[in-house]
Amino acid sequence: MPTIVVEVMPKPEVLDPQGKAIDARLPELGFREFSAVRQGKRFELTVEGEVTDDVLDRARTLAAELFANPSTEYIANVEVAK
Amino acid sequence: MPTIVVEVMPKPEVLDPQGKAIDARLPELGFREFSAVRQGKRFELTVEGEVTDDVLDRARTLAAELFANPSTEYIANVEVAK
Amino acid sequence: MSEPNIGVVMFDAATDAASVIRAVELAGGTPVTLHPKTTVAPDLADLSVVILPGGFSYGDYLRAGALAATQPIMRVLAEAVEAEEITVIGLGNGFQVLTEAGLLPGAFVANATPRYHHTEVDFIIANNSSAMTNAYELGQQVRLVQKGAYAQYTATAQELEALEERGNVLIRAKDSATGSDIAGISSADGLVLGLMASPEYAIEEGFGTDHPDGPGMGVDGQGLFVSVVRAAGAINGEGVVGE
Amino acid sequence: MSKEQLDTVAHADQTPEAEQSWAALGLNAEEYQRIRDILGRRPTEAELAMYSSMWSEHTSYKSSKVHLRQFGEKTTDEMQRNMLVGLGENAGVVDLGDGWAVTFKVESHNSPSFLEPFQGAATGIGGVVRDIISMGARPVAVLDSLRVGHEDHEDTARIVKGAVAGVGHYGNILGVPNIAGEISFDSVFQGNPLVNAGAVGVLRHEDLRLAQASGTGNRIVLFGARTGGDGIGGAAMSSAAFDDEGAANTPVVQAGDPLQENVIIEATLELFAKSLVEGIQDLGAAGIACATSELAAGGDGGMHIELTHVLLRDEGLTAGDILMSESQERMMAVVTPDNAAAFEEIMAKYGVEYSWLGEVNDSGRLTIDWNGERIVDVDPTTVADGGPVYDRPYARPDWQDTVQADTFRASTAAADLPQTGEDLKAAVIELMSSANMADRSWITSQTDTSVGGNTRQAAPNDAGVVRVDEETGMGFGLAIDCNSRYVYLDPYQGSQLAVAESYRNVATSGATPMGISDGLNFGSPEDPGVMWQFAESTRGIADACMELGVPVTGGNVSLYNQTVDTPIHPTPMIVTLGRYDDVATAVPSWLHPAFDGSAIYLLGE
Ligand SMILES: Nc1ncnc2c1ncn2[C@@H]1O[C@H](COP(=O)(O)OP(=O)(O)O)[C@@H](O)[C@H]1O
Repeated sequence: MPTIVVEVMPKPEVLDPQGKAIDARLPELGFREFSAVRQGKRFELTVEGEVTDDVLDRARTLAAELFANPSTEYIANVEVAK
Repeated sequence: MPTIVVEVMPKPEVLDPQGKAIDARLPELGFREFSAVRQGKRFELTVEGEVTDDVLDRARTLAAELFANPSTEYIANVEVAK
Repeated sequence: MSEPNIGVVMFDAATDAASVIRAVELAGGTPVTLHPKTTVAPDLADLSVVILPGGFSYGDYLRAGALAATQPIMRVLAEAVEAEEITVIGLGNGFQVLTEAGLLPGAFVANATPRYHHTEVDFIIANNSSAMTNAYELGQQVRLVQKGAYAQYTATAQELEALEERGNVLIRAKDSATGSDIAGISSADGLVLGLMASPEYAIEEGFGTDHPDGPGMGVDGQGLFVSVVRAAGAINGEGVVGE
Repeated sequence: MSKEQLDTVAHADQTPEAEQSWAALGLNAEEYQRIRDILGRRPTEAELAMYSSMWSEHTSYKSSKVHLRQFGEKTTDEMQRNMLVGLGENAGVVDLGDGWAVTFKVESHNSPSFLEPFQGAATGIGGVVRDIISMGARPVAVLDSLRVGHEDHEDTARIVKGAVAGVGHYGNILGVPNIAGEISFDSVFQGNPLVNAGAVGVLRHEDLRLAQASGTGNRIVLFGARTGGDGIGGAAMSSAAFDDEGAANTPVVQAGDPLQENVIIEATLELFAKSLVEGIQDLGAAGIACATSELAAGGDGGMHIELTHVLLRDEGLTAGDILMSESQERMMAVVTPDNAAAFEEIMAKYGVEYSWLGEVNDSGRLTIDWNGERIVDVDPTTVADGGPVYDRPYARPDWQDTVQADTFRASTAAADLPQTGEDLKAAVIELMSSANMADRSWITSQTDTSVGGNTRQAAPNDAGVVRVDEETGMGFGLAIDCNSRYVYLDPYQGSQLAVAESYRNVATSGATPMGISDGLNFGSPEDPGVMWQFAESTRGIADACMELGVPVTGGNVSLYNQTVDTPIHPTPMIVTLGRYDDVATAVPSWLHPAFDGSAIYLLGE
């Protein structure tokens, strides 16, 4: 069955204590290639049947209404999984 | 600066209580298009400089060592953000 | 004066609900439990104050308070607030539900040290003319339990400015593990209030917070429930925001 | 055995010589033969799965039973007088007076916690809480005891942070306060940490429920979470030592869903309050296999189950998988036909899924069908109680003398004893900042100690204290303790010391000790040296209890805790529960500023 992927990230201007905590550990673990980490969420929606434009739109609505808190997060991506 | 996206999902056979609880809300909220939801994580790594194959490999290593718990999660995706 | 009815919404896994009910009773109110699937306003007919208790509504899955915010009762409450018929107070997780439902500005993010913390915190009453602070002195220091993993309040610069300007920051934390000193706020009209703390665990001597008189002797949370009952009964009409 | 070819009872009858993977399921040749003798044929794959998990060390206590008997034998009538339910049930039940009773228990979750510390510890709390609910009690407190590797080892942080967070996560969402626990660091636990979780429940005498399926015609229902592939073979795995690679075979990690359990607790307590269930059993190790055989064995002895009625999370599971699955947050109940509708109403009210699986009968057999074909036909008592019992050889190991000879005085350390005040101060600071003595608030702040509103004392006190009766203030205090090194040095005396410490922590907090529960964590019973530790330790516990006049009300045994052939230090964790007429009389174990000016006395020699 097809899957729609919805991705949500903390807004750049909002504190991301989880990303920051990971950030702080990177040099200690020897990862100096990356200067910052941010942590968000990825949702996979299983679709019964075909993914029409309508269904994709519904996924966008769901993302906006439920998956992202608009005051701290934005929707980074909504797409049909490859 | 370029960004590498790392995505981690709960393994299909492992219970995902978060996804399950969201799932249970969908019909009442009027979203009947989606038959299942699973919730995972998305990380964004900021790279200083160019994203060479080596850097991408390091991101894969980081994902395996820190971002994904191999007993419950798998790495769904590692790629350079568009 | 009959004991005023206070609504308490019973979200799944709202683990503090039982203690909130007790606290309301001890403060002289009559708790009335409300089912989250309630869609009919008449259930609220004889209620002037409803409390959203804390805990882990719906496991805090997705985001703290997010799934509770989608429950049918939240729409009913929003409409009643809109009609200025009711005061809604969120304690702990209940505060998170209110921000998720858009009834209060701002949002909650992970604590500065991202993990669950259960600690006792000293708070300062910054405004004592609200439905949850009218029984306290201005500037009074109160010690309450504060808990949660996503208990750090955050809002945009404009929202913060507005809160401060209007005196809607009601309670401040002196030294909170969350990373934010804003603990209690209200909406501009004073009808929606939130407190990121659990006053219901400081209402009974011996089972309260630490106190100079001895371990567990702190009962500073009583004032909050007395304030709520007063607001509900309008015993103390003057100074209660939203009257 | 292919998935297409269902191994039915009829098929098993016709194919006596079929190869069966009994060894991979943790059975030995004699045990397999014993199953064949009991059945008079070879077992079906499903039956084999059932027997193997029910006869595993973890579930059957086959190596420990002979030693555990003395807990009953060394208990006098006088010691028993407050026991409403004794050894052998899910958990012991102690009378608190005024119609109140309390039940408490610790369970090990060691091997799952090594694989996945967060989920392992979380489901440890979830499992022991379901044990408590299935006695008819409301869970009012949880506790945990942890043994992890050396603080400087690179893997220790993973284990300790994961386990602490997992204990907190599950208990916090349940809304049950965490009131006691302990942790210690030692490299002997590096590859085999111990995560034991405990729970306490209170009930009115009339609400007591036991795991029994009686009453022909009564219906069997499974409610709570759906069944998935979680932890299949977990019971057999907890009875196998880890090899160098970690786990021998890695089952699907059981993930906990405390939200689901929170709802189940409320729904189950309402079932009890309305007297809608005749018997109930939580699903833990060996899942449905365990629950059906124990319920049937505890009752009139007959039960029929339609396995196809089980609600699944994963449609690809085989019948054997479904029988063995250790999916969390499930309960099985026996309901009279008259109460079925009322039962369904409560499930609907709480939004809990359920399915009717079958019924109690008087056949004396447990029969299980899958798609209309019989895959299990056994005498349930042979599964639940008919496993082998081993009186394993034991002997004091040679190295015990060496270990005991290595005393502090005999070592060169004596020469380095602090001489000056400065030295002493430095020594005290070094001691107090060592991993095993340092402040525990980074752990205790991750659990909710106050939820429920009845916590009189939690960390940093020696005993956690909870009020049971709001009117009178009556309540209980409890502590969990064990110094694994003492038990290693001398299992008999070390275990007595563990009982004494736990008892003391409760008694000095002002409670009257009423009973103890033990969590016995040891290495492989096939090692005579370990078996000697076990024999000595249980003897020590039983003797100490007799001396102190408190009964052992229940406990848990976890064996095979070792990496290759290095066993852990023997660790009998002892929980003592005591009663207060009024918890207001509880004595804290720290110097609160309010006590300034009080005199300090040292009692004892
Ligand atoms: N893993 C744990 N979970 C819950 N509570 C714990 C844990 N470890 C320690 N505690 C609590 O922290 C306090 C101090 O523990 P500990 O240092 O073991 O005390 P002591 O050495 O006096 O027995 C006690 O109240 C104990 O119950």
